[in-house]
Amino acid sequence: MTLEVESRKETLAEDGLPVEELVVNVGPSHPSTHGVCRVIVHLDGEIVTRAEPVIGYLHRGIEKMCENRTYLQVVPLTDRLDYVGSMYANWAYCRAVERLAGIRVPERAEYLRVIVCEMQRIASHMMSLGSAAADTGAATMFIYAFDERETIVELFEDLCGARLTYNYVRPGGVSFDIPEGWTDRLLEFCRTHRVALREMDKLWFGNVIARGRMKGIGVLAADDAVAWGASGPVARGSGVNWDLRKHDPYSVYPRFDFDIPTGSAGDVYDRARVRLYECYESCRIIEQAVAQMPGGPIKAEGLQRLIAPRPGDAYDHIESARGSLGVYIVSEGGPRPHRVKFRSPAFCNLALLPLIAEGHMLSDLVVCLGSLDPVFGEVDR
Amino acid sequence: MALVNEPRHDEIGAPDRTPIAVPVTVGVTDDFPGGIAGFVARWRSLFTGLRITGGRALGPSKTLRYPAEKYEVSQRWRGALRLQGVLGKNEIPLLREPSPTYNAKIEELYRTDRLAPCMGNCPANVDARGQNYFMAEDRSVEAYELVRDRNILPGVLGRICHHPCETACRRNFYDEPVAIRPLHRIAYEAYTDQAPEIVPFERTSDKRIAIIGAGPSALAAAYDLMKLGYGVTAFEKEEKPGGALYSGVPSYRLPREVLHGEIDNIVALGLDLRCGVEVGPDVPIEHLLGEYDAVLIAVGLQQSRILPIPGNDSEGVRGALEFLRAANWRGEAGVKGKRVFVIGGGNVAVDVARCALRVGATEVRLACLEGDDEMPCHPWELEEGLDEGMIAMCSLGPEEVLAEDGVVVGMRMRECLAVFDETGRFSPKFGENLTDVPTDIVVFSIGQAPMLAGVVAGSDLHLTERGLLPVDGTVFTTDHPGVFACGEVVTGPGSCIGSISTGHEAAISIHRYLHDESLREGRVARPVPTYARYAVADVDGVEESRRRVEMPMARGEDRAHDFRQVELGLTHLEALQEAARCLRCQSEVCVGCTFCARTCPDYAIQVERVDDPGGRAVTRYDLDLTKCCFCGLCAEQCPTDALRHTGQYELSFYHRDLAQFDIDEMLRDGDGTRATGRDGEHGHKVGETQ
Amino acid sequence: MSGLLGGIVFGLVGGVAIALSTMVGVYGERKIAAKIQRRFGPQETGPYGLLQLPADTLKMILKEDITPRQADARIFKIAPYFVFVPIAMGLVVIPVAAGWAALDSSIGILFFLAVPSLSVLGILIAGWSSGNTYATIGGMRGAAQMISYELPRTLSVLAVVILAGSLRPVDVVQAWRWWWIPLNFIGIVVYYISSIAELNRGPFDIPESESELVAGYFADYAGIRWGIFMMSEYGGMLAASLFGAAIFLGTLTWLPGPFGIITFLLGTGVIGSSMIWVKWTFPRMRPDQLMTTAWKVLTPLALVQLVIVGVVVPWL
Amino acid sequence: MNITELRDHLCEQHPDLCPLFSIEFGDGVLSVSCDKLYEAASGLRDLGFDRLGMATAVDRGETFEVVYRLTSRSMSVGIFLKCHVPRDAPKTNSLFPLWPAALWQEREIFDMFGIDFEGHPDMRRILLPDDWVGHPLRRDYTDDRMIRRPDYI
Repeated sequence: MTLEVESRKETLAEDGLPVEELVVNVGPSHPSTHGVCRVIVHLDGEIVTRAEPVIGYLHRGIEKMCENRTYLQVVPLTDRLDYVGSMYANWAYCRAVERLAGIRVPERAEYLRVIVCEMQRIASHMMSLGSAAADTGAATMFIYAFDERETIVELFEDLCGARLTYNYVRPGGVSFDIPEGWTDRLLEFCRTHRVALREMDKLWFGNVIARGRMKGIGVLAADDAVAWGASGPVARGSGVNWDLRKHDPYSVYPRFDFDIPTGSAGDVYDRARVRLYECYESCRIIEQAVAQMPGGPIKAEGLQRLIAPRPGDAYDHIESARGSLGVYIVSEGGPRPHRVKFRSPAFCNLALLPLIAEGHMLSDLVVCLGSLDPVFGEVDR
Repeated sequence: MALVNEPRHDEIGAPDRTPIAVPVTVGVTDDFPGGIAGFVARWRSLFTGLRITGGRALGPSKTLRYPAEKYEVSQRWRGALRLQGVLGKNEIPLLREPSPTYNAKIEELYRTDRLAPCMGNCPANVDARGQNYFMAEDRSVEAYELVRDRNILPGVLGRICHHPCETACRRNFYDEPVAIRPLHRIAYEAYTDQAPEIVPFERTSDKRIAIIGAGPSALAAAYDLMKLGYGVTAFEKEEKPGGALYSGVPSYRLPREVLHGEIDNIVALGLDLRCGVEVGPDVPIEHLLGEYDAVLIAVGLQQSRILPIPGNDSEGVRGALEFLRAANWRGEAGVKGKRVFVIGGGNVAVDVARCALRVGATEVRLACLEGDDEMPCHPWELEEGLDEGMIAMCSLGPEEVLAEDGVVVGMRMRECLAVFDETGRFSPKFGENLTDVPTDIVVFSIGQAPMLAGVVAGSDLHLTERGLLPVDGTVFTTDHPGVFACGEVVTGPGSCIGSISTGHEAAISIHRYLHDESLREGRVARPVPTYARYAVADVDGVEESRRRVEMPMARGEDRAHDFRQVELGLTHLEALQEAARCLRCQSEVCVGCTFCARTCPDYAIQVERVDDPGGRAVTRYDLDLTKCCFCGLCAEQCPTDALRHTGQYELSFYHRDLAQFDIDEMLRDGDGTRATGRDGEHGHKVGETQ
Repeated sequence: MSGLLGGIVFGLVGGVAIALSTMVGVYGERKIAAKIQRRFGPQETGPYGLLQLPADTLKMILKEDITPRQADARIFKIAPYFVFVPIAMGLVVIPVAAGWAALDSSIGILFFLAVPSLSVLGILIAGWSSGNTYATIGGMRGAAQMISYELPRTLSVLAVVILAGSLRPVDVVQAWRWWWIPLNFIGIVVYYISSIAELNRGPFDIPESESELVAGYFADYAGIRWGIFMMSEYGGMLAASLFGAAIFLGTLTWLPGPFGIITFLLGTGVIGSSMIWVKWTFPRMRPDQLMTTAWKVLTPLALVQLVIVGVVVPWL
Repeated sequence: MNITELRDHLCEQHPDLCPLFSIEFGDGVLSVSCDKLYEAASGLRDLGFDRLGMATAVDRGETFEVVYRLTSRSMSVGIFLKCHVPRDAPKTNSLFPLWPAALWQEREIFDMFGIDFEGHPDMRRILLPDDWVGHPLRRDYTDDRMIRRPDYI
């Protein structure tokens, strides 16, 4: 692909008349950009000749803000990174802080973290599948997916009092233990969710029109996926077998039996269906985690409220719904981090948009964008 | 221990983060079949979709019907912040201006059963929070009396206690614990300065109790019993009272005048103290049993244990207690110019080592089985000892005392690999390496044993094979009715404050025994308090006024050669400031510590308080709800549990000012809030402010 | 003179009917969509939310009529009527009782197929005059789509015309026999699909495709002008349903005499509801897939239907 | 593969890089000088580090520390590649030719720190508007709109 910046170009058609390339500005305020993304689309008829994402509309300078805050005050900020999957940013950040400060997390807290993050994965994938469906006009599929998400969000609300920005995972543990009867509701959800997933599979992935919209669109080769740093369902849809839960196992994940769905074609269809199948696996993990969960404290004992780790830097990453979410913290001593860097999977995945959207039609552009599942809180930080 | 020093902690279940061999994968690609079947499948997929949506249309709705089936907010819903309205609505102005009755209100709250962490972690439940409150108000005498109620010897414990209260102090979470122990000492000093007249306890009962021993536990029991109106007589073997405090604790830590001053105070309260009377030889215990209504054995441990290793009968092998007695009482232990080798890693061993330095030893080594990070002595003691020139040799077990012609010339030590087995039981594993250390004196400080044979001679009290007295650990009875025991004779070597707590318990038992009440009702065996050792707080950048007052210490090389006090003590003003640092945990009253404001990620909370140590009062507490992100960090940080989230809340206001909550609003009780306007009165109020 | 008067009266009645049918259509669509999505739909305004639509209409009328600065104002303002009027005109030839139509024309079927198609002009100028890239693309797509789907639609109707031997809708209704349904099955399917496509409704709503072109050719319209586009859509839906129920299903003759109107209205309702059901079930097609469907699937199918009918008719 | 195995492997394959390798906080770190950065990076890529996970920079006062985190799928191990660029002449080689993933991440570093990457095909601002003045993640960056929060702690 070409990378030099071009403005509108005027060419001469065969009959000698000047022809102006049609440039469409998709976004920043547009129903299908999943946030505030602007894509400058150069069209030849309906064919996209070049799509250039312009990001930064939601840039809040979170990394700069972190420099002025204590370690604990950063936790609510991480909620606002990936607002569809707040738990992941919470957890990744807390893992990095724990590594830096040498905090040992109680086992029950680790299980709770795994449970909430797998729930979050389902919730996030439901959001992704639903909105990707809505991109193609299937509003009902969107609502069905959001129904599933709603159940999880309600469970989260009972767990920690918030529906979107949970602030649940804290350095050293989690903020609340599970309330009474919560696990029963969770297991009941896992049961009904599988039924709903099968229904969605038929309604959406089995549908001839949906397949027509997704098959062969936005094909990403496995080599490209690796080289461009794609991760999560985007990479796995291309057949790249890479899941940090298996390949760089963290927390208590080695204790669970689960599979990694991978696609082969690397098109939008495979990426989306990987997400669907991951929901099944998340249900499996949740059920195992609930069965295995030990008692005990949910927060490390004797934890300093004012965390002031020794100088040094720590990187930790977890597999979020969008891919490997890394947090890099540099401490120079003192109660405030010197630098916090969030390696957001959505940012790296979005860089692939020009690659996969080129040559497709304008209608496919939004489908390609939706299949990358960007959350702009995380892209722009 | 919750914190580990290694920067990279081991993951639970995945210590080395090695990948799992071959991940199983599930293929997701799917396609229609070709040909006619594909044509049929394509059309069928359309009807499948219509069937699913149609089926759902016929099913029940998932949405709730409003308002009949209104969604109920969860218990943990993060709503508006409220300060606990413990003081009540009418008392709101008290929070704003320093008021003489404000602290009295809080004092009242202290009397309830809300134990602060410092009280809970103290074996004797000394009211450190109350002490801090009185000290901050400069009411030292009251502070002293409050502490003495449970602590018996505040001046003594203020110097030698291992302060589990400070370990538990909530302030540890934020910066550094309040200096509770030094404040005991200040309270005592202020008390002696003011020297109020001591009114003896009124004798209300004609029952008499004999206590054998005059150590901390005996004094604690005596104090409680005198307070209950009994006549108490204490029999002390030595010439001076104090027990282990007198014979064992070196005077650089505990000046003798403080000890005796404290005991004199207790004597002045009505204790009949008879020194130089040894029960057994002088007064048979049978005589006491006949004379008194109850007898309490609190003789403590008098005998050092010596390891059964070759050469332990050589000249120059000493026991720790004998050594300490000699050093403490005579100021001379026969080690001048000699090399001393102390075996043991406990506090007594460190005391021995430090005393040895003071009585003129040229080189003092201390050897223990444990590694340097798991020595049983308190880390600060070890540190002070090291400052003074002591040499610590860790992970070494005694193998043999090397002697020539029956005189010690050295010590052979064997490398110790591990002290505890996997289950945490004491079972040392030794390696092959041997170390020979030349020395002149070997002091065994590996534990002590009681000497009870003489005490119980002639009574029907039985001793076990190891010479111990069988005692119930909950109610402190022996197998002879009317005879009780407390202190280290029951618990084994332990802390001073732990002994005192057993004295209090034994006093309760004796009281109930004399009134023929059930001894056990409502009592449980007191667990030995365990506590996490907090990491040293990194206080870089913490402003000076928030930091703990540093205890001035004599310089290591200065103090190492005489018995003057090491800790020099705080000034009066420092003590007041330090007491004001107390967070008054669990009082559920905002004390203006500003931790909520410090931790708020949105800086939505503004707290101002009177910066006067005595009249602590919150003058301003503003919450800007337009900034609040409902993260809940503030409520979690609140040390007094004064801040909480409530369910009654809505972010809809008729006026922008209403989103600024001030103290009045923050303290408002009940269901109706200004924000919701849920009840008529407050709804009306919204209208009024327009 | 009476003709003019009749025209005016009919115009008023027809206009009200279209407005009412729009309301019923929108209400029905919202309720059905809500049921499919397990919601309630409108329920707060009036009993069962019935007053929601009058309220919405009122709101739409009262809203400011905005003309974008870069738009070609005159054409922009007039474009909605170019869409609405042809569709309304199409209604006049539909028989509403056995043997009676408002305009009993001998070329009624041709009229019904030809005149509403003129709304493509309105869509084109609406898209073009908005001066907005999205609207332009939407207008172009709409034009291409509507013209393409004319063909299979016309061909599918032609089969019925051959069977009935007349272009007069009233005659077709009277000639209708029950076995036309199995015989004409492919034609019915083709008519149904191409009608939906002709109306730019999902899954063929690519000219307005909300998630790509925001709202396509009427992206820049507001207030009542936007409402007229909505009315055209629902009016078109009404017309297509009525026409299908009358010509293809012959519902007017299912019950004797004037009672036929009951089955007729029921049939219309079923067809309209099924259109809503389809829209809320399927995703949108891509423009090229849409064209493929029109030219490579529906047109051949319609031709097959013609051949079948052509073979059968001589044997009758 | 754990860190020590990685070190052995690295020392075997690239003896010149071996002395630059260290282990900090349990992670392998390869600190190189910036003119050797590209060389070291291509060496690591040949060694099997096929993913560029993260690229960022840290303001270290006199210098900016450019940090790349590379991951190897085959070895399941990560490594940091660090180099210091001087603050007054922030310039280094782009790793875009090795890993296209650096395209946006290096743009972000340029945006936030003003470090110029030679060989990068599209060195523009990415998150901030093109007319933004200054590079915000530098510690000395100030702005009229920046609010200094109350210095509580």
